[in-house]
Amino acid sequence: MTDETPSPASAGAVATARAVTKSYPGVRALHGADFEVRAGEVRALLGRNGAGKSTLIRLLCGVETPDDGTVEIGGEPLAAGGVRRATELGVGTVHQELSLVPQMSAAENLYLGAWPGTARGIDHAAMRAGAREAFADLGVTIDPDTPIGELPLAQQQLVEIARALRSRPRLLILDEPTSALAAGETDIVLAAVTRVAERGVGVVYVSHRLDEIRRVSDTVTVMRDGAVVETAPVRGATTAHIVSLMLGHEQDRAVQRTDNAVDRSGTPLLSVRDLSVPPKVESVSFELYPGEVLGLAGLMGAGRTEVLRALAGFTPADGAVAIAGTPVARRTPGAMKNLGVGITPEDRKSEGVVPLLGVSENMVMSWFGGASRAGTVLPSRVSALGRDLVDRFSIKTARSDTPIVNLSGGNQQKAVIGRWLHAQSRILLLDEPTRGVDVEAKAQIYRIVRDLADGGAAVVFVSSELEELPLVCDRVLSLRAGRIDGEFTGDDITLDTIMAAAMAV
Amino acid sequence: GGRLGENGRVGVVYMDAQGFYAGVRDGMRDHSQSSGDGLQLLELNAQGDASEESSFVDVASSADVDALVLSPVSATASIPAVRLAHESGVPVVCYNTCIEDEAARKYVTSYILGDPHEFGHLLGDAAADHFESEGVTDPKIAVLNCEFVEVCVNRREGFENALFDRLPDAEIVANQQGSTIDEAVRVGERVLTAHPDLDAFYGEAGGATMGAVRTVKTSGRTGDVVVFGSDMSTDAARALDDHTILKADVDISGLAVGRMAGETVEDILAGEGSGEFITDAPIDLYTTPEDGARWLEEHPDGIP
Amino acid sequence: MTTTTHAHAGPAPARRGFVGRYGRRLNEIGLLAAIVLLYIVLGAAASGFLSLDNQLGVLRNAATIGIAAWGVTLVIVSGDIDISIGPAVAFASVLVAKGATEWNLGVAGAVVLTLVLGFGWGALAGWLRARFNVPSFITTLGLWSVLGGLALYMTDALPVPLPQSPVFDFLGGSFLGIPTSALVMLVLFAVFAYLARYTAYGRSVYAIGGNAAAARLAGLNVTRVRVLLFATTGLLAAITGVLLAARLGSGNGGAAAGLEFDVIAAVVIGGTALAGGRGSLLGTFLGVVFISVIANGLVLLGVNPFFQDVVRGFIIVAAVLVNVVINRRTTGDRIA
Amino acid sequence: MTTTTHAHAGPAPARRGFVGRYGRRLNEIGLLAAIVLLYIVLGAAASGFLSLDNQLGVLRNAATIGIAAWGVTLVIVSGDIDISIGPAVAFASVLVAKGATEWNLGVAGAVVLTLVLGFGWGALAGWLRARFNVPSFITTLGLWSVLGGLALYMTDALPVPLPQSPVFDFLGGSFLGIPTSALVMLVLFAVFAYLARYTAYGRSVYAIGGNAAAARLAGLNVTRVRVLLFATTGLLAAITGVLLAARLGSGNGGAAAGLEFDVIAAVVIGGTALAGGRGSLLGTFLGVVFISVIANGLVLLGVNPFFQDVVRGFIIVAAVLVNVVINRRTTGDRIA
Ligand SMILES: Nc1ncnc2c1ncn2[C@@H]1O[C@H](COP(=O)(O)OP(=O)(O)OP(=O)(O)O)[C@@H](O)[C@H]1O
Ligand SMILES: Nc1ncnc2c1ncn2[C@@H]1O[C@H](COP(=O)(O)OP(=O)(O)OP(=O)(O)O)[C@@H](O)[C@H]1O
Ligand SMILES: [Mg+2]
Ligand SMILES: [Mg+2]
Repeated sequence: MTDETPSPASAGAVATARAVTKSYPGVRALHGADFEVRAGEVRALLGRNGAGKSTLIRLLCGVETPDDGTVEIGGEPLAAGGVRRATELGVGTVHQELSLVPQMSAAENLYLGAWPGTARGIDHAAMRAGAREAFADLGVTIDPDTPIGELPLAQQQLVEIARALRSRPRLLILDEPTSALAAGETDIVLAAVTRVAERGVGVVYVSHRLDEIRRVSDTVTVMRDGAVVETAPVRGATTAHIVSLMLGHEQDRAVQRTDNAVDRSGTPLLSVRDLSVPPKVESVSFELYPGEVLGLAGLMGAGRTEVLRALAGFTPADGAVAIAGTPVARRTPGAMKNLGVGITPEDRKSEGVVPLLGVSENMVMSWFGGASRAGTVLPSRVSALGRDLVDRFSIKTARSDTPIVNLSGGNQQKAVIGRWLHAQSRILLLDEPTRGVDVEAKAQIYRIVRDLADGGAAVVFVSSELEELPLVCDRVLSLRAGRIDGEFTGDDITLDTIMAAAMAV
Repeated sequence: GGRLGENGRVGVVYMDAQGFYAGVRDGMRDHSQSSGDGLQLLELNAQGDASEESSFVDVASSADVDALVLSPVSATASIPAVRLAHESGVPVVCYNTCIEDEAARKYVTSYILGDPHEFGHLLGDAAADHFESEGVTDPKIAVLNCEFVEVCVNRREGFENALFDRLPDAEIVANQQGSTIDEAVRVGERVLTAHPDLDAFYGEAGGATMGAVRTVKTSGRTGDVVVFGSDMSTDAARALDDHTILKADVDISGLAVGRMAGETVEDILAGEGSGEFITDAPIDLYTTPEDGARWLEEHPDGIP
Repeated sequence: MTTTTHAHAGPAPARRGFVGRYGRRLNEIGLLAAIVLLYIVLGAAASGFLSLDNQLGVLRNAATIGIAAWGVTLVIVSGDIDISIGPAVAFASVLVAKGATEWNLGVAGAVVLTLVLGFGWGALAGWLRARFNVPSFITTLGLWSVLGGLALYMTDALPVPLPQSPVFDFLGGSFLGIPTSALVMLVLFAVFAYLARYTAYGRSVYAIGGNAAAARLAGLNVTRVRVLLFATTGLLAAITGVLLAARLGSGNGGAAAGLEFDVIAAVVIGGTALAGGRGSLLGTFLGVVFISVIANGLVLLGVNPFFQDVVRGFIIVAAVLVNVVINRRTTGDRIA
Repeated sequence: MTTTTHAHAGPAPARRGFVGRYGRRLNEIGLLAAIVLLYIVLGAAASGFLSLDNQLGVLRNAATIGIAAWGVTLVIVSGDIDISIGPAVAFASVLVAKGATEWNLGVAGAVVLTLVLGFGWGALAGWLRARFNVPSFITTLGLWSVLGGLALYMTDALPVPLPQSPVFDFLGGSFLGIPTSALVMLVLFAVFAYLARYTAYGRSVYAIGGNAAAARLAGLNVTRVRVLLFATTGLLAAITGVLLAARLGSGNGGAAAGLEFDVIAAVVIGGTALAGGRGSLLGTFLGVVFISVIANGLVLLGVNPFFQDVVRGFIIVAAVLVNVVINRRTTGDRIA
């Protein structure tokens, strides 16, 4: 099975990038970066948002060619050969953005661009059989005929990983493969990575989750501002050291769990009774008080997103919802917004930002009224309000009217949350607000969430990264298969308890 | 029973979207009602497209129409369609336009012709009358044409023949496409700008005529520029009645042609092959306000 | 932290140098330059081009394209399209003429009826788009076919004369020497330019065109905006139809054929992206002028009318090509 | 680990029950049912509808729409659109006629020239789309204007007679009683159905329409596929033009007006999504039959020709509405 790949004994460099430079209009994404991966090694690639990790990866797998410098795969120069040449040379890649064709079947996505053919045309049966085998190999059960778009995100990601492995690469590149995954699927991925590396494949592994990196990788390369800062063995490096390498300075203060007493004696700001969205959510009930941050834990597909969307009025649902004691009968998005409910989506790119609009406009769009006088939206007020929010959330942007696409993921996320501050929402439903953002931005988002709660808002915080729940939440509900099956408060909120509840069979 | 078309049917092709064809249809209906034959009309408006026409003739022939009454889109491009109908045993009656003479003699049973050359000629004469009475010997005339169909070219040739015969110094200073009223207005305005000394417009079709009248009126050139037009409509009749701009209008009555077509079909179905291949459709020239008023009286619903 | 901020914010200001400041206007500046050039060339080459009469004529023809183009700009900015304009204008001209004559509604009644119906059929198309996700190309193609067919069916392709009325004389005539339709176009331009830039509705349109899902999650009523967008183009088409009828003195079922292509061409030449989210009314205004001037010039130069279509085709593609290239230079590549 | 996986894979198979298995075919099944119903109703209501002659006529008219529709299906699946079909067909018919007569190329030479040029202008439009990201609506609108103008300009709108030739007689006639154009349509259908499903090219088209960025990352040559797609529709339009010329005995610059709308309507009625990524040739085939049968039925029922447009408009919108609703039911909400 592994006979085409070099054995660890002959381990040389499977991939080398020498002094590579890459610029985009107005941005130097990489300058003079050197990088090397050996066979059988799992190399973690770390760096804050925009450090140039994905750019380096795009050079290694042939999607882009460097402006300067060289890339070699297994000793062969990649030159301008593109993705095809890189694949021939044995590179398998999972890109940061899902790159699947939603309407096509899982099997066909697996063979995208390399369809097995006979003289009489593509052999669909062989494709199906091959897919079944590849999925089994990875340890997942996925029906090869299901259109990818109908699969849960986690399974889509696993199909991508299976695809990268299908051609038996000698270099496997994974760019944030677990950012959309919860603990269970993450384990599958990490196990697969370890297995592949044992076969002698070199692995490049990008992630913002330091704990994962410790579990899977041998050495870590830290990038900053388009350059490689340091490569070090993982075992020897402390987290604080790695973080300071990434940031270029010490982190201001480690995030710590803050205990604050929530006053649960008054009327709850939000009260939910038997909320049901068949078949995804069944009888979810909870109460939320001003100043409280409620975590929703659960595996992929547990129904957390669905709960939030139902609360914000985007999915019709059964059950009773009361806001500040007043029952809400007709829950439409408009009505819920007017009652002070704001929601941020789990997929920032497709549902969060309007890419071409400026940062301020992306924030005031939740409530144009706030920036208007006599029905006229005043551009001056829009930018004043925008600048105010930019300052309060320390959003890094040159100007408040810069198109929001030009911001890093974490800063985009802050702007999306800021939108609801502008709309003066009291109840914030945050779906995976830290997905794909770097450590520093994560810490800032935690702080923003806490500040909002301290200001009297109530927050529902959904995260698949269970370890962050103890850091921000006053209370955590664990959701499994659409039902609440556990509640933790105060010191009970630990990674272990939540994990156990979420994964219990 | 009651399936549509069981009592026989006639296929009718209108060449494009002009009011004339509404007259033809009403004429045929009139005839059908008065003779009580209960024929179903299968209709097509070819919008000047020979391929549409050909598909329709296919359909009509295979649906066994008793006769096909058509104003072919083209003298040449329509030949195969007409031949097909003929070969399927469907008698073909041309009106308004027809296919090339040789082919027509072979495949067409009867042709109700309002000769386009004659049509233009009559108007050219009327124009010459007008200018002679005004004492203008070298009028400058702009044509708003519909020359993407062949008859319109013939109309202009007729017009020019008559005009140049009598006023050799007359000049056609512009000849631009403007067959629909809005197009004609747009083009007409520019022509007026480019030729400030223009004496008259010649509109080759109904839209062109009314567009020219409208142009002259809105640009304040009434009394200065006159219009000679083709095809009658309520609007044209009123303009003629007013007589400040529109001085003459030549027309073939759609109603009359429709009735003639109905009679021809009846004759053919009765097996009375009418002796003559060509039946002349009456061409009417309207030149006085009284003519206009009379037309309005005779056509209260505006169908020409 | 300041250092980091600096390092990151660094590239952005660089990007906003000359190109940054004028980048988003570059297309409009280019178009303006092209129009000036056209005036110089045509002024020299075509006698009568610069005459006041001819210029007023250009303006009047611009109105036929322009009025509908303001609405279509917003529709295209929102990521949709409306290809029903031509038949809608023709149908409206028929409606107003029939209303004022056969249906005895009086002049005012007929005009109101036409505008209300125009709003209504637009709203219907918008509702099918917004509520059921029927692509707007299809809903407006349906409208195109239905309205065009009805306009000819109801009139037998005969013009329906308007009654004598000072209202129609005014609408079809001039005011202070300027064609009324051109004035209507200019007033509506001001209204729409304001709407697009200074109202919640206008900003919502841009947000929806940029990312409809995000706009919905941000609490915008996407359905209502979409219905309104198409209702507006219906209304504008109806206004154009009334003005056209007044100018022609009759309602014509076959009028304004192909107008939808001129309108869309003007909008995209003006820099509005068919993909949505980007565009300006000023750009469309320049696009309308550009198209009208070229059409006028080609006629004055005596170019064969069929060949005018050839020229127009090349110009549309060339103008959009230039736009696309300019936009790629000046905005981040992150959006394909 | 297996348990987790298992728990997750759970919902998927459940969803793939009856609806899952036939869901993607539901639209085609519905269309087939609609066609059967049409046959029953028209057979009973319109005498002569079921006659062999009439059915062959339906088939011949279907060919005019169908041949181009196969190519346009793939274009739309790839997420683009081609609105140039009508003028392209007319221009091709002029080319072949001029080639065989005025330009003395002989019959074979003229046909080859026409097909090569058709491929060429399609490729040009595709290249502008693929290389410069000019929206295909614009490139093909340009083509629409240029080819339509040229076809009329070169002929002065007069038909160009074809020379007598057994080749044209064959192309315009029948073979074994079946119209040659219908045979060509059926053969090309088989070719395209195979292409779409069993070749890397066909699958690339679906991949590009579903997610062009992913297709590019997977190493597909997106540019080449796009150029080929439009080149193919150019070629198919040229074939349709040659067949049309053979049938009419002449090349006509004004022929096939509005054909592009019929073609697009057939494709979307057949269930191909304008947003790309989804569609089938079988669906388009049924869509072509549906449209052709309705057109035939409306004529046989003696419906006023203008009113036929009204009916057609309603039917297009209704058919697409049904598709959209069915698709929303059967596929995950995750795809918009
Ligand atoms: N296609 C592009 N066009 C313009 N700029 C780009 C493009 N891709 C990346 N950049 C810029 O290059 C820089 C490096 O981006 P890159 O995606 O490599 O970062 P990253 O380290 O992967 O960040 P993240 O952790 O957010 O994924 C950023 O400033 C980014 O804005
Ligand atoms: N828009 C959607 N369309 C179809 N299926 C969906 C959609 N959203 C979620 N699902 C599926 O419904 C189930 C419940 O998902 P939901 O998103 O509510 O769970 P979650 O706990 O938030 O998980 P996730 O982390 O994936 O968001 C999952 O199987 C998920 O894949
Ligand atoms: Mg990245
Ligand atoms: Mg979720």
